[in-house]
Amino acid sequence: MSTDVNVKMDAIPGLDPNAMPLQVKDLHVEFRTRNGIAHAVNGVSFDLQPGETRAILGESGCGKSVTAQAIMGILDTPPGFVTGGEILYRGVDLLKLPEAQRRKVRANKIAMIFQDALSALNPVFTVGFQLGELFRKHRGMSRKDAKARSIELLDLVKIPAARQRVNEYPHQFSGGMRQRVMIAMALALDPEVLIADEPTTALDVTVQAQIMALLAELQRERNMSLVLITHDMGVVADVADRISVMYAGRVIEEAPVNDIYASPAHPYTKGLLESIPRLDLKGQELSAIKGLPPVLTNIPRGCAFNPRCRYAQDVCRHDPPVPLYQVSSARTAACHFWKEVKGDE
Amino acid sequence: MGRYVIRRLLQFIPTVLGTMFLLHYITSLAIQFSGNPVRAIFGDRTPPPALLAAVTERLGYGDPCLDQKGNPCFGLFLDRMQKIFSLNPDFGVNLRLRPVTELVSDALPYTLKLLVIAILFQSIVGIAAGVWAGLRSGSFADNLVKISTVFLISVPIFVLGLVVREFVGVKFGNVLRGQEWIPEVISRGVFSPGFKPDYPLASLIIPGMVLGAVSLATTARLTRTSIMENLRADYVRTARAKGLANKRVIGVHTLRNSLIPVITFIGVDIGSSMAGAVVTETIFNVPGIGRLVTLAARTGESSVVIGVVTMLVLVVLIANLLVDILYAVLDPRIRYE
Amino acid sequence: MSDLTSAGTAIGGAPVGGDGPAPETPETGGKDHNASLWADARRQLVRDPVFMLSFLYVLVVGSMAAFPSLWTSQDPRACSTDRSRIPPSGDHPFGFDILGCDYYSHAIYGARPSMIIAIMATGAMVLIGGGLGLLAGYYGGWVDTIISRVMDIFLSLPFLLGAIVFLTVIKRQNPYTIAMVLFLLTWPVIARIIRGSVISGKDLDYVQAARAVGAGNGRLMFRHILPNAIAPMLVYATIVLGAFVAAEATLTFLGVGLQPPAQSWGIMISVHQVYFLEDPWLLLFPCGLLVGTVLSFILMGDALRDALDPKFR
Amino acid sequence: MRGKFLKVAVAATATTMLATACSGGGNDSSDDAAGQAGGELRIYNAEPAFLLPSAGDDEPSLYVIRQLYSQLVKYNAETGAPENDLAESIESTDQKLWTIKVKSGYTFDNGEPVNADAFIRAWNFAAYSPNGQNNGYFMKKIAGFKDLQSTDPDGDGPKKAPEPKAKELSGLKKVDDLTFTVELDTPFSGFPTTIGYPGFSPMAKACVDDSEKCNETPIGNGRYKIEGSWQHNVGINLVRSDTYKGEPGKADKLTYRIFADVDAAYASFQSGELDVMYTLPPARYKEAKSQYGDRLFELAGDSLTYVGMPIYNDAFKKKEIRQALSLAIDRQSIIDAVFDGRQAPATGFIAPSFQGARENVCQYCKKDVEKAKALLAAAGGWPAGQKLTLWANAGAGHDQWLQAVGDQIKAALGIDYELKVNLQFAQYLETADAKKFTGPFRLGWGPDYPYLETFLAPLYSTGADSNNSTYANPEFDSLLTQGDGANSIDEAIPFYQKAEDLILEDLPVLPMWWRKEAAVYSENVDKFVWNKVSDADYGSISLKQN
Repeated sequence: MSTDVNVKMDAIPGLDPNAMPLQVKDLHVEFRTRNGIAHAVNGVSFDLQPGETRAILGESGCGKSVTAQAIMGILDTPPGFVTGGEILYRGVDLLKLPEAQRRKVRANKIAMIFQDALSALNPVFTVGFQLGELFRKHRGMSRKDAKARSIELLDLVKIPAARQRVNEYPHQFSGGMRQRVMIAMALALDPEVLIADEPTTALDVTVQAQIMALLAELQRERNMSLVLITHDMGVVADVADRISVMYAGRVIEEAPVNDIYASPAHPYTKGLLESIPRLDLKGQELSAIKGLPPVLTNIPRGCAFNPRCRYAQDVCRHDPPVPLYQVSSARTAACHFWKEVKGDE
Repeated sequence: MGRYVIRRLLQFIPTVLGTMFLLHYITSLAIQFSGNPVRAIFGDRTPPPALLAAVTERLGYGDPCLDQKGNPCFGLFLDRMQKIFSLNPDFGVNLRLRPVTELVSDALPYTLKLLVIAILFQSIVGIAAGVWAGLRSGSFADNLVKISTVFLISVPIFVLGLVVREFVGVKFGNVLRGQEWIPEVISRGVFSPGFKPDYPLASLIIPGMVLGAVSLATTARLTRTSIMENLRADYVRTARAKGLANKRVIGVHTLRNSLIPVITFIGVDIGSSMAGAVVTETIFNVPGIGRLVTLAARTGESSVVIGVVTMLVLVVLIANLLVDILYAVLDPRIRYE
Repeated sequence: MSDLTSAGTAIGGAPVGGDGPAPETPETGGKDHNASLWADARRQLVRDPVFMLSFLYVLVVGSMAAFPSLWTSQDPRACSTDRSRIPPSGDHPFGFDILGCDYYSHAIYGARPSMIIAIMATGAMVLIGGGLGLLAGYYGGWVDTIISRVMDIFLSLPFLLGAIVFLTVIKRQNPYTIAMVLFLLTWPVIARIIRGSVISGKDLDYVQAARAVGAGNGRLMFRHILPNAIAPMLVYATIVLGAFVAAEATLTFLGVGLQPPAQSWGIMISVHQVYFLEDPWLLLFPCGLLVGTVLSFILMGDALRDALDPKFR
Repeated sequence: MRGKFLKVAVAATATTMLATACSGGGNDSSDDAAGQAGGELRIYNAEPAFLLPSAGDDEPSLYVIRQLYSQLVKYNAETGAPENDLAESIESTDQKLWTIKVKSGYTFDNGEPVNADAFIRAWNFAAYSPNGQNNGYFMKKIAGFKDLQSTDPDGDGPKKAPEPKAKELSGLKKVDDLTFTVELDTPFSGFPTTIGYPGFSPMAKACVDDSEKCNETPIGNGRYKIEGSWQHNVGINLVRSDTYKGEPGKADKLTYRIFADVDAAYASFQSGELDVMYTLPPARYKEAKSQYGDRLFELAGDSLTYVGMPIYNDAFKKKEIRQALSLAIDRQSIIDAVFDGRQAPATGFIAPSFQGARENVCQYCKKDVEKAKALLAAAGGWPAGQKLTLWANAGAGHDQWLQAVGDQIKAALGIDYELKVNLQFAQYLETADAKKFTGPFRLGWGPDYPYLETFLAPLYSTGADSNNSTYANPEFDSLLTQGDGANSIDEAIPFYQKAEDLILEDLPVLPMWWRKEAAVYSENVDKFVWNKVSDADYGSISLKQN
């Protein structure tokens, strides 16, 4: 295992160092279950510039985690299958790479942080083992060197007494500390793209802020691109550059962060924003979105959001699905009535 | 860790004593209700009462409490405990006046060999089949393993044993024995229809496999479900996200976790395997513990039954204790509870 | 089969290690969840051909046990040594056994003791074992200590050895005593399952909530905690029914089970096993019935487990 | 497992019988042309109870002990006639005081001489009850036996039995180094035929001093000696003894393999791992017959299975009831169905191979439903609604045939039956001793010595130990006494036959069948020898030499 992985990477045909670090085009993922086919992702597209932070926003079950897993190539197959689209890393379609080469992309170029660090870390191995494994398998380091690097990493993510804690097991860490271990693990091999899947959801509010600050700091230092997957609009506002809002496996609105907050162009985005309690609107009734998200085996025709939408008209209830309307040069929305929605504010 | 072991040890003591008393009480009741087992030695011939009394006395069945139905015979129990937990453990003698410790030490090596073979067979084949099926959930391999293991569990072990002895040991073995080029250790040892002193290990292989068969099925099923559950675990996904080779994801991150319940099962199963030896040893004529205890139970030699079963239970309990400790070693979550 | 306790372990999924880790907590709690779980499970089971076939088989065997006269008009005790071991023919599809009794009617009547033993032992095991497990898990402390140690004592007796010891002592070997012995040796397994579920269920939010609004111990146990424990128990009980049917045969083979002239599959097998080279059908018919029953129960248990365990959706 | 020993058909007559004569051979096996020496004979055996001759009384023990020890008398393989072996002569004038001369020059494996002391020592050891030797039972005809038994003063099993009055049998007296006398309590014409039983073997002093060790590593005086020691449950290896002065054994080695299950053993035999099996699993009999043909050896045996009648129970007091029950049973049909023909229906009370046995003397042992019904009616019928309870001990396979008996009685006489077959042997025998059977009960009987008296006195004489049916008939008792005191066996036999006639009419037990011996041997065996009295005689079996 002493091969230098980076050398190999350059050997990937068609690799263009100047291309965008990540570009997703019309991605489709479905799950073949006993109860029918669940269309989890239905044509998601987005791209990511170097150093950029893109937030993917949506309720649970909207397909955002599945998208992340598809990018990483860690979908459970079966039942999950990528049925269409492209995932380009520096111009190379990862979906077409043989597994051995694709594996080298993981953690080296694109790394991922999971939501629940307790279950995402293997309970029967020490933290040091799980960190060091990356250096040993990808960089061919000895156990001793790998351990030294692990300690450095734990220092980097500001875990106190790293030298002792490196020999401990995940369940001996607190929630926040465990998430720091996850971050350390993701950063270990200096990836260009980091995908963070709800990195703070399982944490206390105060700890959440610390973790987000840490992430932001590390991203700045290393000029990484970050895909931040979350359902929490509050988290997004501070760190994201651009936002993709997902609903029922589709991106229904895509825009720079400030534009969205200022004037959402899709009723769903609007509903999400309105459900954030705001101090300045104290006393007013919180307007949450009515109803439940659709079952993925049975997505409504036309616009998937139509049963819950206050703007919905007949045109929304029939196929074909709503196209993406170009709202401005840098933003799109999938709503026939985006103008009304936007102007409504 | 230390505290954990101590706690388990403390729980161990009342269990051992309780189990031994239970056995003592059962065998005492047996004598109280069904009479002096010594009488059976003489068979159809009615012995002179004096001779009967003399033999009864020598065998330790003379205690008057054994004539009172329902009497728990605490005194006798204390006597027995003192003898068992002395420097020279004394578990009593059988009707032929051989000490139970000697009977057991004669028989134990065979049963142990049988058990080792059974456990090796059960773990190697069972885990391999379970992993194979678990990794290919829903495939032909999976269904094959699923169906064959359920079938194996459903067939009574004595039927399995008889069929194997007649068809593998006798019929197939005779074919092999007709071939000059096959080494004797295979044709006369491994494929012998039962235990053979000339090939003390080779001739135990097939009986051991029969003994391990049921547990093998259970092991395979357990491994399969465990692998399937763990493959969905978040940390396996993490391992993949780390760009590790599939071999390592399965071999290190999945297997280690999946095997914890399997190893625990195999450990706990030693007890039932020993009991399963009762059947296997009879069919394959292995002079081990199982055969000993069945014969003793049939003739009502309570001193042997209580002695052997007590020793077996001690073995089982110690095995369980070791398994618990092993469990703690394997799964750090237990250790720091 | 020889090891009921372990069969349950494997099939139940989680290890039954008493002092092992507490089982994973159910994903969500509450009665609504339970209701939909059962409805889902039922729907899934009805569509599962393996389950339905097994269920049908068990129904057939059950009706043999309950109403043997539906299946045969022959008297299994009308025997004549003149007809010893006559092979199967049209009127007598299973032929005659060595005493010249009609083998088919023997097989039909033989279903009853096997089923009675299995049902009684499982029933007692679920009620008493489950009850003790509930008490131990719910109250904890010294109640748990005592019950757990008693469980250890009974579990430390390997199943077959324990059965041999008990049955040689009892001597009256009828379905009731055999059921009792099976129960005595296996109740701790179910008690452990329930105890584990109860311990993990006790701390669930909705249970705490119910406690906070002043629900009594009885109500907490039976309305809030027990429902969560029922699924694993049901799965285990189904499988154990099969294991008990097989256990009857094994005990009979070892000479401590039912005795002739009682009729049971175990007796049919153990009496005729010596003839299996000469007249294999004498062994084949009872073995087939027995294996089919055990197989059906296990497959039903498997299907139930898959249907009831959210992890397997 | 019941002792089975000698079954002499002919016991020599007169007071000076067995004088010298044909010791050391006379039968074919001594003819060198017929069988060469050498090779290893692999033998099936079950685990013996004891290898001590004073204790071993079951088949597996005896089959080993017979090769390790020789006795005063041996039996001719073909005729069963007793021949002097270690005895120079055995003489008596009154059938009560016997003088026995031992041949000189014989030694034990450890070098001790086989002399008068060796016998007196062994017999005393066996008879002394605190030693708990099973074969002490056989010494009971010798004067003074009772004094060696500890008596139970309070009759309910004391904690410690008192010491017996004496340690030595008063009836045994040493005359000189090689001569001793045996005095019996009562005259017994059959005494010389009994002492070929291994229970009467001599024992070395070292053996009696440490009997436990001698049990594991026997110190014998026979054709073979033990190699190593007894490997319990695994095997026993014997090698030919160089020091034995008599006719040596044929095979160089006798290797006994021990099996707990006869089916497992048969599987081994089929795989060519055994040369001799002295018994067969009943269900494999037909198969063995077709497969091994003339290598299957069969001989009518002398083990009786009978159904005892609890005469102490009112329902069985009338002999017509007992006769009716006996007439309802078709013995041959049960034998064919359950035993594959491996038994011979009983037509009398004395084993057919015994001297003095008569064929077809039992008029109630053939199925005759009409006669049975008539007799039952004459006795006043069977109480309506009462079930006939048939008893057998558990776990020995007796339930099968007993069920068939019940079926036949039910079919013939309309008496419904139930089986009581759940008692373990010990408890079953206690029930027998306590006379608590409520219906016909299964028991068996094998001869204690090859003399027809053994089928009569212990079972049916008033108050005899094994008289489980409590039959009491003074006429029967007096006929037996007359037989015992007769001057010769020939003179004794008519008395015994008259006694048999009485029980043939009264039927205190229903004789069922005699076991047929069936043995198989492998192709390695050159000449198979089966002793008519002592059964498998492994030392005389020769192997093919290549």
